[in-house]
Amino acid sequence: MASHEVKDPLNRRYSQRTTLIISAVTTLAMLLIWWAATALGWVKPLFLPSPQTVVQRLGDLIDTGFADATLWQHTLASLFRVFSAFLLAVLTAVPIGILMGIHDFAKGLLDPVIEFYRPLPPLAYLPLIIIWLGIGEVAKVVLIYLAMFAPICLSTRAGVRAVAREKVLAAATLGASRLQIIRHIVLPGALPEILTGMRVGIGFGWTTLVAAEMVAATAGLGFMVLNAKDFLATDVVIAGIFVIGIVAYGFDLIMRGLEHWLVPWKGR
Amino acid sequence: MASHEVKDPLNRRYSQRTTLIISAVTTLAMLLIWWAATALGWVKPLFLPSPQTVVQRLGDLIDTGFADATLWQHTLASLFRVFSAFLLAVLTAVPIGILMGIHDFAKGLLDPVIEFYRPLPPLAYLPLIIIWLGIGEVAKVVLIYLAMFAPICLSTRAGVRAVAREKVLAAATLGASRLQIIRHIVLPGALPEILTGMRVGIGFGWTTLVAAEMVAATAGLGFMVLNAKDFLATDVVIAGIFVIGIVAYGFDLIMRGLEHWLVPWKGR
Amino acid sequence: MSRIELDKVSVVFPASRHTEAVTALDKVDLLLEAETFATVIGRSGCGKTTLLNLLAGFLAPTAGKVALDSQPIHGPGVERGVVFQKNALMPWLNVADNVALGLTFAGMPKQQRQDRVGTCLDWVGLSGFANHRVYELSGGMQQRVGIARALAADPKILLMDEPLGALDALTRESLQELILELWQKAGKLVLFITHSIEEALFLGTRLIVMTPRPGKIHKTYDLSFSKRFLAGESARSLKADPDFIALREEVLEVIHPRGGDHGEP
Amino acid sequence: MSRIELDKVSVVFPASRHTEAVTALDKVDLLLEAETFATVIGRSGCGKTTLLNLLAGFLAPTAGKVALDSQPIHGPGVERGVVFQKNALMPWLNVADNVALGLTFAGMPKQQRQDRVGTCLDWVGLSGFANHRVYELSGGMQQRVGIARALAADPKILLMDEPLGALDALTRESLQELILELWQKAGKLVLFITHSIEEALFLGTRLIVMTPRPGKIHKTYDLSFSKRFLAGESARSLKADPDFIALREEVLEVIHPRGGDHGEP
Amino acid sequence: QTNSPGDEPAAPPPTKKLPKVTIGYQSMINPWKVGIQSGSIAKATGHEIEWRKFNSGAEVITAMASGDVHIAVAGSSPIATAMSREVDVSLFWILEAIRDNEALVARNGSGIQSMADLKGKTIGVPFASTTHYHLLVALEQNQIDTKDVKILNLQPDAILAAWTQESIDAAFVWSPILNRITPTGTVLLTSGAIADTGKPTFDGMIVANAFAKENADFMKQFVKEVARLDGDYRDNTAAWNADSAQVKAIAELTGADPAEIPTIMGQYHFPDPNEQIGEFWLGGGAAQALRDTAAFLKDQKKINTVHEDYGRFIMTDFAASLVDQGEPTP
Ligand SMILES: Nc1ncnc2c1ncn2[C@@H]1O[C@H](COP(=O)(O)OP(=O)(O)OP(=O)(O)O)[C@@H](O)[C@H]1O
Ligand SMILES: Nc1ncnc2c1ncn2[C@@H]1O[C@H](COP(=O)(O)OP(=O)(O)OP(=O)(O)O)[C@@H](O)[C@H]1O
Ligand SMILES: NCCS(=O)(=O)O
Ligand SMILES: [Mg+2]
Ligand SMILES: [Mg+2]
Repeated sequence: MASHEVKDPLNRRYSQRTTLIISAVTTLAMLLIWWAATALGWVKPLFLPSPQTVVQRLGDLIDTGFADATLWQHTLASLFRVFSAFLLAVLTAVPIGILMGIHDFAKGLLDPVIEFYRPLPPLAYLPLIIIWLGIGEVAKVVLIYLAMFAPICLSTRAGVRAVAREKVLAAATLGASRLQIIRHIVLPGALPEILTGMRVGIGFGWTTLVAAEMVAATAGLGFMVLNAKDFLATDVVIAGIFVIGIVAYGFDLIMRGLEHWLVPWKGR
Repeated sequence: MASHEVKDPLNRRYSQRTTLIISAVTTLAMLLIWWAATALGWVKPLFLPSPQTVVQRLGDLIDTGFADATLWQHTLASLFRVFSAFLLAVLTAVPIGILMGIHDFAKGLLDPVIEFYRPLPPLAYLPLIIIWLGIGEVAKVVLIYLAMFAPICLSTRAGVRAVAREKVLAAATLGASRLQIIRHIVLPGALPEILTGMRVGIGFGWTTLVAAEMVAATAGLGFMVLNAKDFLATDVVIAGIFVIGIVAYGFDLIMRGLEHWLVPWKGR
Repeated sequence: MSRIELDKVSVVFPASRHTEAVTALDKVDLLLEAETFATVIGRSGCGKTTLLNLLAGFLAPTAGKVALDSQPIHGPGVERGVVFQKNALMPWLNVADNVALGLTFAGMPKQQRQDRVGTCLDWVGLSGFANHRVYELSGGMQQRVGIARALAADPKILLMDEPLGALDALTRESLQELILELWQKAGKLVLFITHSIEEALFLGTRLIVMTPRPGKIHKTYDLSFSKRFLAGESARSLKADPDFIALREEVLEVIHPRGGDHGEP
Repeated sequence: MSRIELDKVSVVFPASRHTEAVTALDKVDLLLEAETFATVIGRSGCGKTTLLNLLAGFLAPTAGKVALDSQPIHGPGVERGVVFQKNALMPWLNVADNVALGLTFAGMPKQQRQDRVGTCLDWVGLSGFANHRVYELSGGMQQRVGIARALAADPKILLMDEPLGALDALTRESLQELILELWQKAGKLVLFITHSIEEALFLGTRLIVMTPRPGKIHKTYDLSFSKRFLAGESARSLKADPDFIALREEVLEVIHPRGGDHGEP
Repeated sequence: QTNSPGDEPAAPPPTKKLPKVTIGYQSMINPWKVGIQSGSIAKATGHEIEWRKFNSGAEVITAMASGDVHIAVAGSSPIATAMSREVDVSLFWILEAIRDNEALVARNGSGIQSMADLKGKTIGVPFASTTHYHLLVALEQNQIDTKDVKILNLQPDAILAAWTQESIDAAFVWSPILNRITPTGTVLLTSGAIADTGKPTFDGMIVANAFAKENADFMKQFVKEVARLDGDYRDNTAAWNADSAQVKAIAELTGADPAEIPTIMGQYHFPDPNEQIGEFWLGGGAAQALRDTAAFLKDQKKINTVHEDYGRFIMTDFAASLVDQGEPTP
């Protein structure tokens, strides 16, 4: 049936199914190598515990937990921090981004601040945040919030600027007021980039999670991993990394789904 | 002269000069507020040292240093780590990205690995890297390298995939061999995205610097800030943040210049 | 009402790093009254869109005055509807909502809005496509949505930039007829840019022939073919009329003088 | 040599989530010999580009056989030059390097390459633009670079997809003449897709009229206008020839039947 | 050095140049710091030494596990953790018995008067360290559930910062940070008191087994110099006053105030070679203490396994070599 398919002198497309199969095989192969390496004693469990141990530890984490909290509690604590920060970031960064996109005045005002702090490693300003805000939840949420704010804000700004001038002019000739233009043209027009910003933002936030939980946390996936590390519990570290990876992947899926659903016209 | 300028019902464009002036004024205003806040004693120096103190500390850092190394040595140590990692990342991620773009087989093979580790916080896998690679330079460079690899590789892959099919077909009708297509069409065609990936990558790497220097470093800007924090030397922390920010800004400028120079056709 | 006046209007795009300054319009005088159907023709780059942008209020003149009913034009206005050369539809709205946009802005109640949108989609032959996404339509269909959107808002003045360019011959003819009818019924002032000499002659009561470098109005003609068509003559016979053919040759000669310069398209 | 044969060729694009399956070509038979100048005309979407893609080897048929000199076509080949509908120039190369691309791939020495590129740029009227970046050129100029690139490689078979679409009348005519001359001199096999009936009649020795849904070759005509032109008759007189006008009407009727369906463009 | 293929694989000649030896230390105040700062250890062993400072035992054992550090100082709790996790190290020297120099202090104004008041309070402690272990022991002994207090993982320097900012109510830490916070707090419990309940802790030196085997000579020279410095302090305690070169060297390295160093050092007991190999320490007591610690940590789910015998992780040879040579005993 695929005989109509276009020939490519680079041969660079297999079917999506083939690629998926290759990926699945690769994943299995890696698990197998991991298993073999531990089962045959090539590496000590201290360096790389066996897959079975990690799975078993995952079970323990769910049942009895580690560092005075179950896996579920650690995950919830982290999710709570990231989502509070995300909510705050969306609520502030999107309006500010729109303002910066519309008004060069707002852009001039806020650009220096955002452009300066954006490339800073969160770990570098973490000491300041702790000195200013203490070691409680506020400091943690603020650190994650700051990591999210810049990408969401700058994406929103770029999205607003990218709304085609003709669209705005068209709306004006159709009698739209300034507010109507923002509501009916600028906001939906910038939505694809706002969502991209949110996706990048939540990724950044998640990446910052461990830094946030490095200081004075009593629960959280990052805290769990760091704590496990202190006791050389490599199995818990790896189990934690898996959970962190899976949650990150979940975020990405949700955000992609949201994009697909909210901006089906993206790229058209 | 600007009378020909297009009217915009949103009024969203000032001249670039105006925006720059507003930005300059904002920056000055912030410095002034900072100065006032400290001079009038609104905040304790522990929380926010005065601008003068920070500038003076910067001078000290250059002359006598902090934590057994001058500012220059700290900066060099960090730059060395980031650039070694960058070089390694470019040398590996670009070819792999091209391969993944051309061959769905390579894509299927490597996608699971890269997609899994990409969203992980470097701090989460730092314990593993330390236990595997030790506390020397290698571990530090590898951590930064890993942070850079994914964006460069994925950008390259996307760039290769985005090279218009017609361009490849056109080259084929002009008698290009597979290698000629890669060399003359795919590589230059993907260059804009490769450079974008490199820009993002170097940003990621810099962000990861502090994490890399967290364990057993004896020099480096991240080490300096963390060390200063331990002694509540807020002035050194802030001075360090400024230096980190300025270097990051420098990277961005260089990469933008490179883009401008190497791919003037970008977006055409 | 709806009287547009251009008084020694020039538009100069300043030089940029890569380009020299372009005099897109050079001291253009023009007077357009209600019930005029002005068609504009000229080579690519002669300033047709620039002229339209001035009237739409998207552009301010470098020199001279642009006035609507003796008031200077300061920006876009709801009384001047525009059909864009490159369609400016909103991809997040379906066809019906795109067409309804002006009515939504005006706060028209839903029922009334739907009726009006239905009529306009009928006009442009897209009745069955009300709920389609605009990006699912072909280029020609999108162009028709843009026309319907402008018509739905029922502006006094209609500015159209190559509105029928992407349409096949048949659809094109039926839309030409539609626009003529609407123009006649409502006494609108229409400015219609086209690349087709036949279309310009057939539709216009006033043909404006422009020449480039610098953009100028070379000549205007008063025409009556469209009136004859509306009075019942067939399009075929009109286009075979010796006057029509002679005029076509004349305009062609102005736009593409034989042995003239090989200037870039 | 250079004999192209299509034997009951069908191309079906399978249904996707949003679209139904499209039969772009339905059991098409076609035989083209060297020294044929085939022009292809038909409504948008009738399968013209699909036909060209088959010959170029960009597409494999769903059913039937496509053969070049009795060998099945398996992919693109240097003997079949293509001028793309949407130009496929390399923005990172200047005009001369774009034109030289095929010569570079073949490993032609620099001096020789430059000479050949100079000639080709001359042909398309772009001598002064050798060092320009392609994105600095207008659409029409880019199209001409694409033509020069294909010509420079001097393929036996030349497949052109609306190559003169974006050109103004004058430039268009001179390029029509150029292509005719090259075709005559080198005895090439040319397949030329166009939307202009006049152009199709004027250039072709073989006119292929296609109709859509499913894409089919409706009729082919053997023509001699181009030969008469090359023999010295003027283009104007040829286009005024009653045969020419009668054929034009006939083809027009086939493509856009009066009272026929209102199908989307 | 060239080896023809036919050569017997010979043991490396003693003259072979060692790679740089990496030794990790912590901020505790003890006499051998003088040997780091003055270079006398490098001189005595005849090797270039790279000194690495670690914040606490958790960092030390990770670094040891990675193989990048040959010798390091850690408390009994992180040592027990490392051994239980099969890190290939051995304890070869008891640096100091921990008594009053590690203590749980409540910050003035935190409202904590007694152990029972800790409920609902925030306590800073470096995780996996001896003080973490003792904090858990003390909570258990006082029947306080770990979930009823907020235990924060803070490195000693961070404890001082958090203390200054009043973001923690109590801390369990060692000197010199301990001495910085006691003036504004109340000592609730010292490690000495917990040790007396049968849960002693100590700071010791561990070495990577492979390294120790291949460099026995270096090890002997190394312990000899450490023992010499300890002995010098024991014999001439009065001379190690705030103005002495030794105390200045320690201050330089640890960031402690020279004035307080003599007092702090006075709180420690530094065992001599005979004590080292005796029943109480390397000869048996240390293994028992490590096992007890490991068992407790396993109860607390910090580690998974407890070995039957921790004696196999203890190397007495180097300490013993000093005794054989007739090192003077007090
Ligand atoms: N924003 C701009 N900046 C600089 N030059 C411009 C700008 N817009 C138009 N021009 C130039 O002004 C001239 C007139 O342009 P205009 O768009 O009015 O031409 P046109 O007659 O509409 O052409 P077409 O038939 O191709 O649409 C052209 O030479 C064009 O290059
Ligand atoms: N890759 C594709 N996937 C699905 N359908 C396609 C694809 N390419 C072409 N088609 C469909 O096949 C039919 C023929 O397309 P083709 O491009 O050959 O038309 P054409 O005659 O060249 O039209 P035009 O004159 O507009 O270039 C059209 O209905 C088109 O929608
Ligand atoms: N005695 C404190 C040092 S350690 O237990 O952290 O190694
Ligand atoms: Mg125009
Ligand atoms: Mg086509």
